Amino acid sequence: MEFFVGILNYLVFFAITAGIYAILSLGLNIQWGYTGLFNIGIAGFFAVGAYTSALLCGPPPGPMDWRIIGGFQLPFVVGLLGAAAACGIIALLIGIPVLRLKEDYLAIATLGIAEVIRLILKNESWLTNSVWGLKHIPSPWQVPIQGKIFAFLKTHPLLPAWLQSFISNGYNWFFLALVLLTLGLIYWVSEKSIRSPWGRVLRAIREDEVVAGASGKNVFFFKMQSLVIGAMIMGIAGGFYAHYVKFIDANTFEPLYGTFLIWVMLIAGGSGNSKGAILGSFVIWGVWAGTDLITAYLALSGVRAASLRIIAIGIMLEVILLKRPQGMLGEEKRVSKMF
Amino acid sequence: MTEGSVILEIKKLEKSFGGLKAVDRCSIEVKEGSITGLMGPNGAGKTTLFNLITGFYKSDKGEIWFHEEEITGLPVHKVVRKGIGRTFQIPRELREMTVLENLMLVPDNQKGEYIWNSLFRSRSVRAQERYIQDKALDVLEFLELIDLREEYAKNLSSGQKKLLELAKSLMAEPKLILLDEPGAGINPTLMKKLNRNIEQLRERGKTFFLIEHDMDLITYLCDTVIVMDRGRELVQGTPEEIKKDERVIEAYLGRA
Amino acid sequence: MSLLKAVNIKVGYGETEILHGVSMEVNEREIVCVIGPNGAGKSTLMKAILGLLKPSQGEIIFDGDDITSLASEQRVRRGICYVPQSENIFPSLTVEENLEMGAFTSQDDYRVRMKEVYHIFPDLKETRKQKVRKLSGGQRQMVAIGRALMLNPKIILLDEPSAGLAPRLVKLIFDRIVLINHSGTAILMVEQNARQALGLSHKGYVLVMGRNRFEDSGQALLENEEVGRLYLGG
Amino acid sequence: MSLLSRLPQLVIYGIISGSIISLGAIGLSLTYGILNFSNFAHGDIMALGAFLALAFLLLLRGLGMSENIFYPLSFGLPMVISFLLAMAATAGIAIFIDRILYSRLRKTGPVTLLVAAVGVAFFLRNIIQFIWGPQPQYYIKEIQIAWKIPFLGIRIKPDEIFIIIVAALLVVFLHLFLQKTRMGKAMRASADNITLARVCGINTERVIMWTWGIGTALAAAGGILAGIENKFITPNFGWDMLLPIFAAVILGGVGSPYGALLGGMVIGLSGELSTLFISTAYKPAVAFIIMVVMLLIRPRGILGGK
Repeated sequence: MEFFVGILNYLVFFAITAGIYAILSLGLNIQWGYTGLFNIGIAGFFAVGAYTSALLCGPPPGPMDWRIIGGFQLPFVVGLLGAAAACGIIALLIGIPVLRLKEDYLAIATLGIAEVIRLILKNESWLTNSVWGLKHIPSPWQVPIQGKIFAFLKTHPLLPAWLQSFISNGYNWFFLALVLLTLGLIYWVSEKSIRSPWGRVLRAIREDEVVAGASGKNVFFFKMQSLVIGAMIMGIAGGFYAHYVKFIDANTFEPLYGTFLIWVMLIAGGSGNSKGAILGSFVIWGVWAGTDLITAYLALSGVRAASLRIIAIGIMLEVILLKRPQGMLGEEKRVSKMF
Repeated sequence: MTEGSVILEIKKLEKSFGGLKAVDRCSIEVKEGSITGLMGPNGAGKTTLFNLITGFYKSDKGEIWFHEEEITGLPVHKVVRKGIGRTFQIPRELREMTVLENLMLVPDNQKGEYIWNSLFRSRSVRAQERYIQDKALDVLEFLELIDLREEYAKNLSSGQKKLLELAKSLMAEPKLILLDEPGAGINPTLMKKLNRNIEQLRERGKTFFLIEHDMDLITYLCDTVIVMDRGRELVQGTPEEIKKDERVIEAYLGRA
Repeated sequence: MSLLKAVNIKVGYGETEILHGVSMEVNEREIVCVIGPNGAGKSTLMKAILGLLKPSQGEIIFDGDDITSLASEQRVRRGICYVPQSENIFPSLTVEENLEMGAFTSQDDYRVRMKEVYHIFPDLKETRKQKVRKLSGGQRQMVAIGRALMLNPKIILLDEPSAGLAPRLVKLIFDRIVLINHSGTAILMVEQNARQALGLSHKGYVLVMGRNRFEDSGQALLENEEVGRLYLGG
Repeated sequence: MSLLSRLPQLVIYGIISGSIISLGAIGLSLTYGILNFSNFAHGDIMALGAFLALAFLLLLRGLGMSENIFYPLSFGLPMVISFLLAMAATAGIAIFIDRILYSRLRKTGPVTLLVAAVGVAFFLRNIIQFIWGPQPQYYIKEIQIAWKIPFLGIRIKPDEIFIIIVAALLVVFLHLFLQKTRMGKAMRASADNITLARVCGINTERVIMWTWGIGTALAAAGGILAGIENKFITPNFGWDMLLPIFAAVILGGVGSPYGALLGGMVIGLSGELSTLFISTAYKPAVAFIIMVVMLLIRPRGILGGK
């Protein structure tokens, strides 16, 4: 029974991470799947979301900290909104110079902004605490939930050990619920919007900007909306991540975890399809976690093991592009469906 | 229909491409409610003129007036909103979208194009969508594309794509429709239907300005024909007059 | 003697058939001109002869051999060269380099041939070190034709060589075409500028809606009243 | 030290890093010109070159090749041979990747190629990391003493002079290749108009192979020179180069190799000169800001291009 609980606890941990990735994938799906915007700076938005929320909700700087700003101890929801807003503003600023140009330019501009963000995280210690990172980021309602309710239940003598162990992990269940609720909400937004005339314009732009323009649509404006909304969603994912892991620093948001995996998830699941984006996230995160077992079996060092896993995932991406470019689910044939 | 009032006026328009004057001090008027044909030999500047009117190209000099309002230099989407629709000579379909979606994209001022409305005011958006879909289905029915409504546009044959292009121009409900060789690649039966449709739309107050080479089609449809040569208007008149005009034959055959 | 022969060619793009069975013939050392209203399929005929489009029916005979199934490069090597109507030069290369590209598949020393081309187009010799991007429309057209001449072809296909040129330059280009012909190359050209083109052609074809309509000597076609009317679909 | 007195020294550093960036940017520009495709793996190709050189160097040392250095340079014959072998091997690998991957995706459309290139970038970086691990690797560990040049007040190491000369030589070779050889001219012709190139009987698939080969060999050279300059190489080096080389290409005008050279120099110089005013840590950001400004005012770049 305890073994079973252990697995269950692992699954919760797995689902939380995969759920956060699924939110990121949905953000990318709006940009790439719906509109054809090539964003390879996802890590930057992910990081900005995490830091913004952490600074808004986290504790004030301690005596050992370099930073002199932040720690407003605001509610979690405010943190998420702030994360979304910060990412939206950055997306807007990148969009202005490059959204009128060919898609490659957006790609390189997003890459550039991600790099600049990484430099700021590393160097601006007054804001980001530099390499020491931000610590003690509070998980939402952890104190009341874990501290009172579970503390009472888990030591209750009538409960068997496995149940106590199960309950001691109870807060994660609550966090998972929060993640899934948000994921569901964002799923609802992206599904509803892609089936609406708004989404139709985005897809038209993806297919042929000239035609969309000739139909009287303001292509630049729609691309901007897509870029900004996608970025805001990525920011929200960043917020969740920060509040889940409680500690973030500049190295948390490497291009690999922040950008590459998400691309693979979306392509594998089926870009242009929200269900595909979510499915892809869970499957690829599963593959990622699964390869961990293999590299552990091979007894490789941490970095080597990670490299081997990325090599495998990279080959997988190329094979998908060659053999099944539409991904597992692919786009639905007729997307516009309001009724 | 106000006989004689000018809907589109082009004044001394100029456009060069690397030293080559594609449109050269071109002045043209299109009367409201007319079906005006635009002819001319290859390289006369017809398609360039269309691209200038619709904002795809920016003119070097000159003015374009639509409904007594200057539209020179407006971006494409604003020109469309003023009420000028166009078709492309070579069809440009939205490949990975269905035929129906291709059409439903076109109407302007859709409430659901604002994301806020499509998320939170779905009732009114839905009503409008239903209206637009009915309209699109009508157009498809008319052009005999109805069976293909759920097909990807990329899977259509080239003749069907040409029809789709026409269907899209019908969806836009513009006041002035520019058709770039509507007749090319369409079978005669459909062509007749198309003619009838254009006539009907004209009776409802639409104006047509079309590039066409098929003289039969022009004779049948157009009340006025403008012949362009070397970037400007050469002759204007009824189809009968044009056919007899020596200058036109000269332009087509080249000077001796 | 017959050099190039197209027999009952049917060809089109995708499902749209443009030529519904066109036949034509060019003899050695002849200038043949194909005219007709827009959309008659003149350029399509050129592309079919060069092999850029595959005919669904009919055959193309060159120098006694059936070349219908050969690839374009093989046709080029046998001596059919083609000057497209637009985008027929390499703008960022110099005149000389453009000509060299024309001789890319040739094993011989291209400089010998280049001299002959400069002999036909002396203006090109003066601008040989200039980038073609900087040349005028007429000069560009000369570069394009010169490039095609570099392989010393038996026949050269010209798609509207006078399109977009000022009248003075049109005359110049046509003069040069005659000169090329005098040096022994057969010419098949599609022209909008029918009067001038027919005036120098040995033979002309009038194509209408993808079918042969008239075939006669250039002069006879010029004098044919009906040809003019045909252009206007009358 | 006053700002002004540091200037000559920074210009030297700028030229060195400009040389390295240019070699990467030229290759990127060449492949873009013909394939119309931004190769996001190009930075990692540079790193691949640098590590292949290391592999060859270790191999030659292992075979017992003597390390007699070319005084005053800090390295000897094994390094030079490794340099050339690594350029060739990088080109070979790039052509191989094109055959098995890119060439099959070309008809699918340009955006799929972009995604594929991002995949290749991560793939290459992690192959390197898997073999060598994340720690810095060294070609030569000895520290070289810089020469002081009187009057100008600058210091320059003999290796750095070597870097500038080699980069300049490679650029001259490339120039001669593009201008004088048949294949070079065919490459330029294909970049202009690939359909017309086919009509001329040019085998454009061969041209594409040559373009990959030359572009990536130059990238490899850039990577190795960077390794000589920095004294060490890391698997992440390619990623760090990506932004400067793209900025250089955009600055010079996409598709123009000469523009890329110019752009590379500008990016290199401005990166170094920026340290007069802002923290060294933000050097990479300078390239990005120059690029964004360029996109705002003149998206076609200094030398036009496509």
